[in-house]
Amino acid sequence: MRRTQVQATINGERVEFLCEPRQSLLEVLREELNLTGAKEGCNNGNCGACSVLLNGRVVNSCCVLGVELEGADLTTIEGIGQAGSLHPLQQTFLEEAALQCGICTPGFIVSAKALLDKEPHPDEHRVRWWLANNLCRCTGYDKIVRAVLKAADQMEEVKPV
Amino acid sequence: MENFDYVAPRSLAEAYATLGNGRSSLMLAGGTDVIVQLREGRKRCDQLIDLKHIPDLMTFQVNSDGSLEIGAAAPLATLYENAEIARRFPAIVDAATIIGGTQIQSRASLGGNLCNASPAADSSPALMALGARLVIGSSSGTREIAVEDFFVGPGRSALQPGELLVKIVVPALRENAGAFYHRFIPRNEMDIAVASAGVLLELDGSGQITRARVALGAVGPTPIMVPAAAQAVTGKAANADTFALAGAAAAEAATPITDMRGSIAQRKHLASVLTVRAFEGALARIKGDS
Amino acid sequence: MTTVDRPSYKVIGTRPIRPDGVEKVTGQAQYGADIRPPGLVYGRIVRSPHAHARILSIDTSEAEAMPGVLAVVTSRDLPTAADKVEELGETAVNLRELSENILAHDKALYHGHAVAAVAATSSQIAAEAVTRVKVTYEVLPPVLDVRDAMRPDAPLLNENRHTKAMDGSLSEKPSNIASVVQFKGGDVEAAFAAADHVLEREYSTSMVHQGYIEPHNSTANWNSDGTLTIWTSTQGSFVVRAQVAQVLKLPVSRVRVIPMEIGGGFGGKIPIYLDPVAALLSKKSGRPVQITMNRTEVFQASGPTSGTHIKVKAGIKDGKLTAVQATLSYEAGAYPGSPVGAGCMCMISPYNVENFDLTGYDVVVNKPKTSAYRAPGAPAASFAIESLLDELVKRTGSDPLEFRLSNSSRENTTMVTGVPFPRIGAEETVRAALDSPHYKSPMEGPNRGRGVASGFWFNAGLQSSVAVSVNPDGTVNLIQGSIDIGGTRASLSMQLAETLGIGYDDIRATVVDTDSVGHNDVTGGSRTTFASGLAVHEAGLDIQRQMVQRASALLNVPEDNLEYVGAEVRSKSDPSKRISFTEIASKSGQTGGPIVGKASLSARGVGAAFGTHIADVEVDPGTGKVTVLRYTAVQDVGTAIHPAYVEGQIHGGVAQGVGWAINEEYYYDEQGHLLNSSFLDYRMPTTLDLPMIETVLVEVPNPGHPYGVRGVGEVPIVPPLAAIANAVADATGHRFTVLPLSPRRIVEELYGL
Amino acid sequence: MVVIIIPALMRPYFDGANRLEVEASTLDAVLRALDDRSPGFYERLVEDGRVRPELAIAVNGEVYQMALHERLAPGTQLTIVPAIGGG
Repeated sequence: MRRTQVQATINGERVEFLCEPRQSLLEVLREELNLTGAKEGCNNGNCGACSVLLNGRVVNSCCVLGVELEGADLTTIEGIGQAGSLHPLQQTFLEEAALQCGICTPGFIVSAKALLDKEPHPDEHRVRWWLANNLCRCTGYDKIVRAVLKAADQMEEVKPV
Repeated sequence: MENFDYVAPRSLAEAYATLGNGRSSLMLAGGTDVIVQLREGRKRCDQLIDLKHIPDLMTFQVNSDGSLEIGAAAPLATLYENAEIARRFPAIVDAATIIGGTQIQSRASLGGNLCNASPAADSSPALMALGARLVIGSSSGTREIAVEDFFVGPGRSALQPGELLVKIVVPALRENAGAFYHRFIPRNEMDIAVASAGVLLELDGSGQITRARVALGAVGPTPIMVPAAAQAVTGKAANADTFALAGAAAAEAATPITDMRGSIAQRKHLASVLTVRAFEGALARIKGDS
Repeated sequence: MTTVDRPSYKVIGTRPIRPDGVEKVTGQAQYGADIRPPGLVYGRIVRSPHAHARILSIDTSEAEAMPGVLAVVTSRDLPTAADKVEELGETAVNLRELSENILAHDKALYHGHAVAAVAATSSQIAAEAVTRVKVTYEVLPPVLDVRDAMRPDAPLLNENRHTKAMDGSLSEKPSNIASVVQFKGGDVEAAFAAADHVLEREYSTSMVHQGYIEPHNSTANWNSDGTLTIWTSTQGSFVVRAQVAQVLKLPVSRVRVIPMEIGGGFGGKIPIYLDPVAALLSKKSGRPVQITMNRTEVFQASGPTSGTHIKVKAGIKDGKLTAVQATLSYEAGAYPGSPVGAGCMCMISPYNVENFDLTGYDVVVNKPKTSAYRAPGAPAASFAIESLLDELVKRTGSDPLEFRLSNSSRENTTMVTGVPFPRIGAEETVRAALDSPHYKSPMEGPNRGRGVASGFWFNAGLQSSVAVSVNPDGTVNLIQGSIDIGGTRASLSMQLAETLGIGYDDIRATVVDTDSVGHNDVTGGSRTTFASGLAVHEAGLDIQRQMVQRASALLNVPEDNLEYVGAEVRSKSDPSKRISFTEIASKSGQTGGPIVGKASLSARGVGAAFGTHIADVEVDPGTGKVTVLRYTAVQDVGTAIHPAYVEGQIHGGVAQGVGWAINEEYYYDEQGHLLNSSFLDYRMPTTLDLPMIETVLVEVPNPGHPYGVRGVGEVPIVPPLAAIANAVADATGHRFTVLPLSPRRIVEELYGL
Repeated sequence: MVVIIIPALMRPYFDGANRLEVEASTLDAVLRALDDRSPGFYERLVEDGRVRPELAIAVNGEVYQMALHERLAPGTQLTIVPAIGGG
């Protein structure tokens, strides 16, 4: 089996791993690197549960090959916040009850982070447009959209004037 | 998925050399189609050539004559985030912002969308209406063809072995001209076009239509130009009655199939509705209403 | 929020953060596919490409010879299952049919039916090995639609199946109609004859899927001591254990099921599909085996809910709904068991109707065996009756909500089963809908319309066990065996905190495996907050009693002079003699040992749920696309323990109902191939397809629960189908009777295409 | 005395009666009493020592897995209904 050596920065750390060219980034994260926060919901780019930030842009990791990571900078849900130092989005998802089963939650938080990193003041429609590639079947999106808008407000408040 | 080699050339020359090495190749730009096709066994290859490390394919520029050159693998998001493209070529933004969702647009490219050669691809009717041309390269040089001549059948393009799509050249819109692309999908995101229409509209000073181009998607084995719809409106006033003529011609020209995404009757009906609305959208752009 | 007779609570009604929340927002929570035992290998299922075919032979030799392939199994590896029915928790299962659905024996009955399975050292090799298992089929004509399947000349799925009546008698001729039920009261013919308005219509709905985002998965390890460990995503770990033990003929005590976090279920993760297969592969390979379905497999071969055909006739006299007659035919899928009985029983429950005659047919077709889906059977029945009533009431000139108010079921109204309702909040939901800002707002603009509909669901009780241990520092561990699918660790902790008078944060709730707590039925039927809540309350009372005993020794006050109030025990006669919960806890070692409260029960006192919804839509006259402009869901929730998650349940039910109404459907070709088995083409609502969903929580406490809890999760999916259809009728002037109200159907009907 | 409501499809066994009163303190005893009035009825409802799984017995309006030998309070109302599954 031909395995390629790949070097990348994942969640701020230099990482080296071996993978086959046919392995998706999602497979590599889950099966090789034990980063299981990105979830497989559809494996063809239609649900967003496997969202990660590749060089700052949100992508479906099921539609990226592991070998494409060479030299890249990757952020997964595991790199966004931890207990005790949650990202504002993680905090507002909890406060607003924006998750029920929680399987889509990492994808939503990663995707929403990409939005807020780029546009600190999205309106409701913009949030919905941005998150339209993330499916949730439990919440009807109501509380998710509210949590993202609330996080945007909070991040604005804590910014130095 | 069957295994394959991954190759990431750094220049076009290197890419052409790899293409010519006798092994079966597929191109990897955004990967949002090809990776899924490989996984599902719908395509196979000996080598997958990653085009994203070739600078020529990843950039775009507005030329001094106002035309736009887009590297075939440039991600859609980089296009629609560009203020100049948004101002000068809103019809490209129309297409680029609806191909997949945010995650897809971070990676997918116009070139990839064209080369996948789906009859329902969103970029095709938009670029066809705009009169875009494609620059195709190989180790023996380059050739240029009109976008509408690029599609041979469902999933099949005019690319020959050893060739790859290098860039898309979109001519500048004239004064008093506007273009508009839209599609119909049952949801508001995450669907393949049931039918789609792209329109270019040019008016003279009195508001008469001097030229039009009409392209339809998902109503035949390839996206199609509808010259009859353009002829039906040329020389007439840009109003609802005129646009209805184009709509009727579009429905007439459509040769759709019935599948899980739509029926023949629905698609012919939509060809008319979407063509009329695309004209209205183009007219609104000329008037500066949107 | 409308609140009726609600006591004041300290914790109940607040909105604390759920105990499992941080793990879930940081990606640390372990779902079924996240578990990686050492030595893990990967399993994959070989599936039938045909909807109906006899399996002539299966040649596994080529697959077995592949490097990296460790095991291949077929139905020959399953013990022979008896053709008998077992009660396994909430629903009964025919073991033989269960076994055949897990791995087809002699016939494949639907596209995607499992036929064999492989295990290999990587998921890539397993996927390749699947293509090397050679199955020879004799392809048979499929039957795909419920009405076609009921015709006397229809191809039979099972030549030995006869229609079973409620009294157990069987039809003479074999049939695809597996069973028939009937509910009858009064005299419908006389009532129709006397009615002012009578209308009859036929309605159809398509097979739809629950659409949970997490695919089914199972990881099994056949241990060297002959015991079996299974890690899986399920709504009921004990039901998985019971079914696996039955199918594999193992003693129940030798099977341990460890429930992982579950990524949605809605009823679809009650049956077992993968667990026995992973177990057999593990037994053969000597390695832990993980199988995960891909999305296509989930659509093809898990358990969606029935497509239906419903004929219904209703009569109104002097503004009263006097008679309803209906025939409901539900697709069961490949094996019997559609929810048609529940459909019949729910259909007219919102109304006080004297004369009724409802007949239900459970019909097998060459589609996957249906399983439960949120209020199983009720949404389609409700779509039919609520659409018909909308049309009928318009003829009387009444307001549709005023009509519902004057015909509403109330306490002591008799259901079609002959049983009277206890205290219910049906009319309260209608009244709140009438009073809502939404209903009072004008409906303006072209191509726009408003629709309303009501709905009912029973809710379930069933069995729950919990254990509560008090730690020396005064904190508490709540051990639950019912699966937490969307916040029950929070809702149970809150009820325990209320019972014990302690803080919510002092309680840590954990869902444990089947070896670690008594039996719990599935998290389904909207039962867990209610029934496990009852168990938690009882366990809390058990702790109160023990606290009083311990305090008696510590305070030197007789027990009968002590009472448990707040988080302390104090003397009734001398309130200065008191001792706190924490202090008693800290001294438990000196007063008799650990304090552990327990409760195991079969819950009684279920409170039924009613909802009334209002939908505003706009229909694009050119494309037929329906846009939901505004949506309000009013529901009697008993007591909202954690209002945010109650709202969330309502939001989710509405979202699924709107999807069912507008775009979702199983799309088969004539050969019975499922063509839209992806999230791209099975069109569930995205963020852009729904507005914010307004909720009105009406609280009519359930007298059968100490805190008034009613199940809330299921009923919100019942009204949306008709609410949307009625709104579309209002917007277009055209009555659509077939779901989904897809743009295709709307333009084709509106323009006669 | 326990009241049992007979579903439409079973009324022919009891001369069309839709409710019957019997003196019994368990479901098993109720069904045996019905069997006395309509011989063979018990076997129609009970299989392998339990109520046929396609059926359920509602006790005072509440549908649950009614065990044959659980005690019934006097005045209990029983109803034979199809089994229901929840999501």
